[in-house]
Amino acid sequence: MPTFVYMTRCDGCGECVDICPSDIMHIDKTLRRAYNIEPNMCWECYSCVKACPHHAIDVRGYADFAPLGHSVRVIRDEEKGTIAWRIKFRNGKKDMELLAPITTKPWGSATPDLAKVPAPSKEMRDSQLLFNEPKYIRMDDGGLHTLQSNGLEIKKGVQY
Amino acid sequence: MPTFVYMTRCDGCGECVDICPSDIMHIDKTLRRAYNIEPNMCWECYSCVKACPHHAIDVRGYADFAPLGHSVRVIRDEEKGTIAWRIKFRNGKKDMELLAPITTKPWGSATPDLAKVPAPSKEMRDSQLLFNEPKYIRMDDGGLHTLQSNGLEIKKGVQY
Amino acid sequence: MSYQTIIEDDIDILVVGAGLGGTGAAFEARYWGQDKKIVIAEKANIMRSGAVAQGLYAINCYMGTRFGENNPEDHVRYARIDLMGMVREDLLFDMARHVDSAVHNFEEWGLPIMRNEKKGSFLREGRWQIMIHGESYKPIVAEAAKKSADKVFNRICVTHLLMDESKENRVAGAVGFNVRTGNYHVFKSKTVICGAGGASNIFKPRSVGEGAGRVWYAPWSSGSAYGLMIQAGAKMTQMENRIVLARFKDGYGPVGAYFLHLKTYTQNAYGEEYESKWFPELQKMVGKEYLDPEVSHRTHRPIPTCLRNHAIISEVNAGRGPIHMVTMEAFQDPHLEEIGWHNFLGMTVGQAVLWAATDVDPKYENPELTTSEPYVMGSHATGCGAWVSGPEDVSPPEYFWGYNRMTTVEGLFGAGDAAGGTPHAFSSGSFTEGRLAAKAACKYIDDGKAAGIRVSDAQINRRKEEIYKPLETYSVYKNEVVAGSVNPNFINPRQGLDRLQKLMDEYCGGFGVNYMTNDKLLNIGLKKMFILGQDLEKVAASDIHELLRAWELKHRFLTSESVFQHTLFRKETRWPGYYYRGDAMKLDDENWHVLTVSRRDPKTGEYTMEKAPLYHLVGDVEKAPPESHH
Amino acid sequence: MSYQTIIEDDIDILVVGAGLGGTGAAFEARYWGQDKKIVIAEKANIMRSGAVAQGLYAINCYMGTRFGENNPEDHVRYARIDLMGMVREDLLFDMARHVDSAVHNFEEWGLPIMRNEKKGSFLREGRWQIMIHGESYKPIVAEAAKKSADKVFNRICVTHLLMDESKENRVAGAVGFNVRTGNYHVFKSKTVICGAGGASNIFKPRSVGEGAGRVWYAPWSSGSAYGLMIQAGAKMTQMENRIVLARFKDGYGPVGAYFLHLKTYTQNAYGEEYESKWFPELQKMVGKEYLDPEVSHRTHRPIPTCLRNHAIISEVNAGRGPIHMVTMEAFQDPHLEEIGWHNFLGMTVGQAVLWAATDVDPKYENPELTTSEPYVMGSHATGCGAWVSGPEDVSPPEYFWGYNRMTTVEGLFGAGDAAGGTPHAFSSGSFTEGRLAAKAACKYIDDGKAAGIRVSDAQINRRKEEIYKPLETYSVYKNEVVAGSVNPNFINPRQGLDRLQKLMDEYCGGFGVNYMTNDKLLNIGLKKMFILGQDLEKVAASDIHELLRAWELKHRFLTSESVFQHTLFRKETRWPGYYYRGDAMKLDDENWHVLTVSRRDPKTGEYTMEKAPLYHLVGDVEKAPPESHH
Ligand SMILES: Cc1cc2c(cc1C)N(S(=O)(=O)O)[C@@H]1C(=O)NC(=O)N=C1N2C[C@H](O)[C@H](O)[C@H](O)COP(=O)(O)OP(=O)(O)OC[C@H]1O[C@@H](n2cnc3c(N)ncnc32)[C@H](O)[C@@H]1O
Ligand SMILES: Cc1cc2c(cc1C)N(S(=O)(=O)O)[C@@H]1C(=O)NC(=O)N=C1N2C[C@H](O)[C@H](O)[C@H](O)COP(=O)(O)OP(=O)(O)OC[C@H]1O[C@@H](n2cnc3c(N)ncnc32)[C@H](O)[C@@H]1O
Ligand SMILES: Nc1ncnc2c1ncn2[C@@H]1O[C@H](COP(=O)(O)O)[C@@H](O)[C@H]1O
Ligand SMILES: Nc1ncnc2c1ncn2[C@@H]1O[C@H](COP(=O)(O)O)[C@@H](O)[C@H]1O
Ligand SMILES: Nc1ncnc2c1ncn2[C@@H]1O[C@H](COP(=O)(O)O)[C@@H](O)[C@H]1O
Ligand code: SF4
Ligand code: SF4
Ligand code: SF4
Ligand code: SF4
Ligand code: NA
Repeated sequence: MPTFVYMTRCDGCGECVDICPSDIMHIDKTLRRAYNIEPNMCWECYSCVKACPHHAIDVRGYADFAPLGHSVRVIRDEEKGTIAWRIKFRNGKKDMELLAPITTKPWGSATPDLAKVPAPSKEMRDSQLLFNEPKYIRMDDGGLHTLQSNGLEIKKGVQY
Repeated sequence: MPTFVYMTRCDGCGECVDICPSDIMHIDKTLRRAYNIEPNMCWECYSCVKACPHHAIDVRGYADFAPLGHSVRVIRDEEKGTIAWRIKFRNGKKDMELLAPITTKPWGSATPDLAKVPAPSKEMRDSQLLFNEPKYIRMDDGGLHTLQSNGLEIKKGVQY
Repeated sequence: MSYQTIIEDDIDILVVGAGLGGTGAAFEARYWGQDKKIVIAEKANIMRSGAVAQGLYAINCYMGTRFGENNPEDHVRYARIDLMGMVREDLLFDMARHVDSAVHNFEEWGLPIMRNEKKGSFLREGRWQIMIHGESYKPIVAEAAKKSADKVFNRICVTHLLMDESKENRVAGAVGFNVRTGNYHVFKSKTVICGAGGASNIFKPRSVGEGAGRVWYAPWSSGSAYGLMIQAGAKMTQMENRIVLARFKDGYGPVGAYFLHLKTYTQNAYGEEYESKWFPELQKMVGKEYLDPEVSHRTHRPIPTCLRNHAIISEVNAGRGPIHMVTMEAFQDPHLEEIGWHNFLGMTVGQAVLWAATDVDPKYENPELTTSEPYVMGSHATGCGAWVSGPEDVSPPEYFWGYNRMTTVEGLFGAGDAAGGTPHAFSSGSFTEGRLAAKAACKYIDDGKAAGIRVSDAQINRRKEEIYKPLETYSVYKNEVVAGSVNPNFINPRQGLDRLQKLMDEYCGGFGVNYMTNDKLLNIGLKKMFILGQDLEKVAASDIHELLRAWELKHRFLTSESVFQHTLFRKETRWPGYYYRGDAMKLDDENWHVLTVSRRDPKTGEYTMEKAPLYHLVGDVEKAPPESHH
Repeated sequence: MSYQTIIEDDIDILVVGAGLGGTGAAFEARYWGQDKKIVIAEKANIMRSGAVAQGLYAINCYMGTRFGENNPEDHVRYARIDLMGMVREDLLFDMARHVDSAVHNFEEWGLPIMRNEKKGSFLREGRWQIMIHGESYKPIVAEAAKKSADKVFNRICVTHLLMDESKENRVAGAVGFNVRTGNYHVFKSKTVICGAGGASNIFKPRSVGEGAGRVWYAPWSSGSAYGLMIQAGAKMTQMENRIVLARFKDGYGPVGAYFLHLKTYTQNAYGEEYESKWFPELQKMVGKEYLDPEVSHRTHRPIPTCLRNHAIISEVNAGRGPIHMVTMEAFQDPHLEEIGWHNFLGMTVGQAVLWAATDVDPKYENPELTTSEPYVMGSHATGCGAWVSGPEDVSPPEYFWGYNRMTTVEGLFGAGDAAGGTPHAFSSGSFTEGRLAAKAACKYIDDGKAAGIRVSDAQINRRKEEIYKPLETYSVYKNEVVAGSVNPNFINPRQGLDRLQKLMDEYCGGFGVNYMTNDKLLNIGLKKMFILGQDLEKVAASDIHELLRAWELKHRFLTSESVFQHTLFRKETRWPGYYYRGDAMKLDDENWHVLTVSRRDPKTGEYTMEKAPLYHLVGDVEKAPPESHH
């Protein structure tokens, strides 16, 4: 399902070019609009589709196994924190709308700035702990799991 | 081993376009010279190579299995009635020249004009014979082979 | 769509596709129809068109009756066992009794045939094959055809046959377009001899990318013979009998001369003979009647080609590949070494290129073999093609309806790959079949069978619209998207071909699934074919060249659908090594000692399948086996 | 070649490739190196780069120690049996004891993780997997990394690591070019954490044409992690351990949620259970220690992924394909049906597109499964990657050289797919490995190990020339021919990739040969690889985009060569269902209960192979198997 770009919707803003992980959305020099320069390297990841402010990009299933006449469209909304899909079957018998959350927090608000958290102590540095540990590791069992804490031994060779 | 055309040798005469069985030698509109428009439909049949009056066409092995650096060149000469090949290995260790006849007669001289040979008799028409038969069929055995002449019978079903 | 319509009228014999069969037909037609109008419509240029475009280094069907070598019935026996019994022996016998005269004509026209200096006979490669310097095989036979024809239309891709509107099921000519000018060509003709050849590129090839051109059969073998005839409602036979070739890896250079003349042989990766190991089990699968290595060893009975494939496939699957051709012995003889190279230069130059590119010198290294993707054709060790009438003096009633090599559509004849049930015809036999068809076509006309043919302008215009639709589709929709090859409204011919090949490979027994299929896979595949058929209505062509590819694709599609239907119908594994029906892994003579015959209803597209009886004309054992011929 | 050289100096931590491993590294580095200079060099845009670009619907590695679900050692045991014993248990244990904290961080950042309402714990898909609404998984972790990094260089294709010239075998940064501007970027750094990911597109894909993009792992997974590290002389481990995935046919949609959460199951074309049938014979091949269906039935011990593949492959080869996933039962529940679709939309949209296009409604039809072409990566059910040091408190001496996740090149660390011997890390484990590497890298610097690094202009300039050579090659030779893609002086990146894939498929056990190889095939393949390596010196790029493809190809090539060497070295069939060594069709614990370790000499290109001891840290049987988790 490589992407294609509707001529009348694209304004050449370049958002798709900016995001495509495969570097295959390029701006046509003459038309000043985007298109997929290498469909056989398109993963149908929809990154560009989701990013296009004009909904100018759509996909049609890979010609070597997907017949024409289907549709899978999407609206991703960071403000609402949702993604809305619509799947239409080729034979018209199925038309599904599916909605999912993409985040539980206002977009981008909840990642910490580690330059500003209290610096780790020497003890922590010498331990096996990482940031925010032991917060989420089950400490009531006696600290970070180690060979010793878990009664383990490491042995060489065939051991089943 | 799809074909390619050396820029400096081609004069755009179109002989290759005229002969290619795959319809893939085309003249570039701007350069007015020939090139292979669809290498993955090239059979490396050398028809164009043999036909080019300027030896402007060469081949390089299909990139998906043939390394670069070899050469198989040819000169076909209808007047001499010969074809001369030269095969050079990639590693330079083998360099072969091979010559073969392409005809035993002055080119094009020996095919009959059947509009002008004596018309077949009614008897011939009613027989199973073709033109120039029984000339080359072994008649001393009693005419064209038939079931009867060869003591054969045709039987239905499983017969080993 | 400003293309002109060019009508060629009053044709008696229209030859569609002038390969080996078509040139034979055009040539011979003039003899029996000295006043008749004979026209050739050819997709490429007849001087280098068809499977023999680059030449051949051997003529693989020659009896040598003149030199006392073989009788036609010997060849029938050979072809029959090689095809596991499933052949039209009437057609084979007929071809075999005439084939030598074709070969002797070729020699007269200048084709350099090698001689056995001692015997004075032609130099044998094997029992049936003779060696030639055949680089110009095709131009030589084309010259002959050209002299016989009133007109040769090169670069006409014939897309459809015209049908008579006054009598059901009678042919009336053909239509197509000129691949250079784009013009629409209408050929109104009393008879049509279809020589449009077999089909490559139907199953996914082992090669990828650029190398996809390096198919065994020519990439331009578009299955048009089948596509045209199926579309017209002609019955087809043995379309399940696709062929898999054991060939030099990647280059697909032929092995016949190596095996038979150079006396090279194969071994597995570990230098071991492997073939015999697989035979006991295989014998259980197919029966002793078809595989009896001991008898084969003692007599001239060959081990069927498919069964030799089976041994290769099995050995490779068992992890002891690659299979090597042992050339290092033969190639120590400089004369044999030269023959080994000439053999490729004469018919598969690409193999020479490949060895040069990969530094494979077969004198010091045993090259690899492989088994190819399957091909659909009817003149090598396989007999796909139209269900045609045999000759009056040989054929039983079920095989005879008046005119030799006439299909079940009146006035429509087939030769070479187009004619079914006649394997091992090869180049010479195909040419011969063309000649037989031409004589019969003249007779058909002379008998008044073509009287009163009517073709309406409506039919002509409907076809025209159909033909150019891919160009129309392209121009209507191309600007909906910015650029590139992805469009929601159409597919291009390459995309369609990719889909077809993948589908055939996966569901119909291609190399990618070890040639395995079964009823379930076939039924899924047929469903997908149905949808692909609908998408082919939306195939788009950006120019005339792509229009050519579009129609080739449509012909390949029709061929493939027929292969599917036939493969599903024959519920047995008749040719292990060509393909396997996983749900019926044995040869089953009780139910399937028959020929399969299909018809696609041109109006509905529905298939009807039937079994046709198998007639045998010779016993299993030769009366007086001739001496060794090499 | 008028591209600017842009030098970024004084970097402490350079993260090459910010996928899941790289974002984990960049994020965590800031904590342990609050004053350090942390820089990301990323080929694409970190917001949507790497394997998780389109999202994930599950986090496949989560212990749930917080909810009393699993202990790290349980996961070690799981990964070990799944990989037929061949894992780095020190690394696995270390990853497992930290992974939960990564997941809980994700939740804190806004990643919607589903909850088991009853238990209050995360909703389990299977014992190790939890379900998420992960469409924005990648942008969320990228935000975290971005906040930690001093600079993020998007669209830098890193081509080589820089090496210190004052001390042998010490890293000094990396170089690459900007895929937009073409500029040459030099990153001088004390440490490099390589998170450049695994490799798709190394073996010939089942798909053809356009569909070649529909690989399981992302098409942009260019094996750069391996290419960069191998080139620098880092030791690699388990590179033979490529993975074959059982997936929904064509779309390659994941099956985990279907099997584990939706409780769908498989059957053959005839509706039969087929798996158990193949186990007795398979048990003889691998030993009861690795396959004991009875024990697996009774306990939590899984049937190894490769062995499940083996059953599919065998059943299909036996002619009873296709294998179907029985969805028709589960999908009657509308809630489960919705999950089934969401599962694709969250991580493999193409599968949804395919079903919509082919009218496959899994509620009324059981879709087909297939086994994929092989992939080379190190975080799914496979452990390819660099030979890295383990953590101080767990690793035995052979596995420990001072800094966690440091490769055998000083200052060069690996995480995620880059680190070998740690399968079943998945997204969360890869992120965790990045964190571990970052902490260790900070320590390495703080310990003064990076002192006195020297990089000459000569090194920088030599790499620059090397990097742009494909553009140069193109401009020198393009006008020698009229037009088109065929040139006698160079190949383009696609042509090179086609060659590589075909070669890997045919000689190294791809799908096209049923995953079969042997010593002979591998040795032939290596010869062909050597020549391909020479041709890659002649790869040409017509523009910057093609230059990107050229370098991806070179990285894939280096990865592939390593796979060849490793596969040849391990003379046993350790993972039937991933690949078979035809010359050693059994698992051989006597000789091969070891990890394979290779090093490519950066100067000569020669490979050295060695066996490394295998240490186990947990017994085979769980002490107190937890309750069922679904
Ligand atoms: C490709 C190939 C073929 C052979 C071999 C090796 C190789 C590598 N070998 S070995 O393997 O054993 O080595 C042989 C050999 O050595 N000796 C031999 O006698 N025959 C061999 N063949 C087989 C013969 O070639 C074959 O039997 C005959 O050519 C069959 O003759 P025919 O059925 O006429 O097919 P054709 O391909 O020659 O001609 C078809 C023509 O139709 C044209 N055409 C097609 N579609 C058309 C359309 N839509 N409209 C108009 N024209 C349209 C074509 O252009 C062509 O002219
Ligand atoms: C593709 C895919 C992956 C998964 C799954 C399904 C599918 C369809 N499944 S399921 O199958 O089980 O369904 C998983 C799942 O559901 N749950 C899960 O946790 N993980 C799954 N994975 C696995 C994980 O994704 C995987 O384990 C991790 O992503 C591995 O992380 P890492 O090793 O960091 O690789 P990466 O691909 O994320 O990142 C690589 C980065 O490097 C960049 N890069 C590459 N080359 C570079 C170069 N030369 N220069 C500069 N940068 C350069 C890349 O752009 C990228 O950013
Ligand atoms: N129900 C829907 N769910 C998800 N996306 C939709 C839906 N309807 C429309 N879209 C998106 O909205 C954009 C405009 O849609 P349309 O107007 O249908 O072309 C397209 O990019 C679609 O992706
Ligand atoms: N091993 C073999 N034994 C007998 N006949 C063969 C063998 N190989 C090829 N032939 C025949 O030689 C001719 C050319 O073969 P090929 O080159 O394989 O198409 C055909 O008639 C084949 O049937
Ligand atoms: N049949 C199965 N039995 C056990 N675990 C499975 C099965 N299928 C998938 N998994 C696991 O589920 C997760 C996701 O699987 P997949 O979607 O196949 O990548 C991985 O952890 C797999 O190992
Ligand atoms: S993001 Fe949309 S509008 Fe912008 S260039 Fe791409 S396709 Fe055009
Ligand atoms: S779908 Fe993904 S790979 Fe394809 S063009 Fe869009 S962003 Fe690129
Ligand atoms: S035949 Fe030769 S000179 Fe003439 S157009 Fe072709 S390549 Fe050019
Ligand atoms: S080698 Fe043959 S197929 Fe290829 S371009 Fe020349 S004539 Fe055409
Ligand atoms: Na790993």
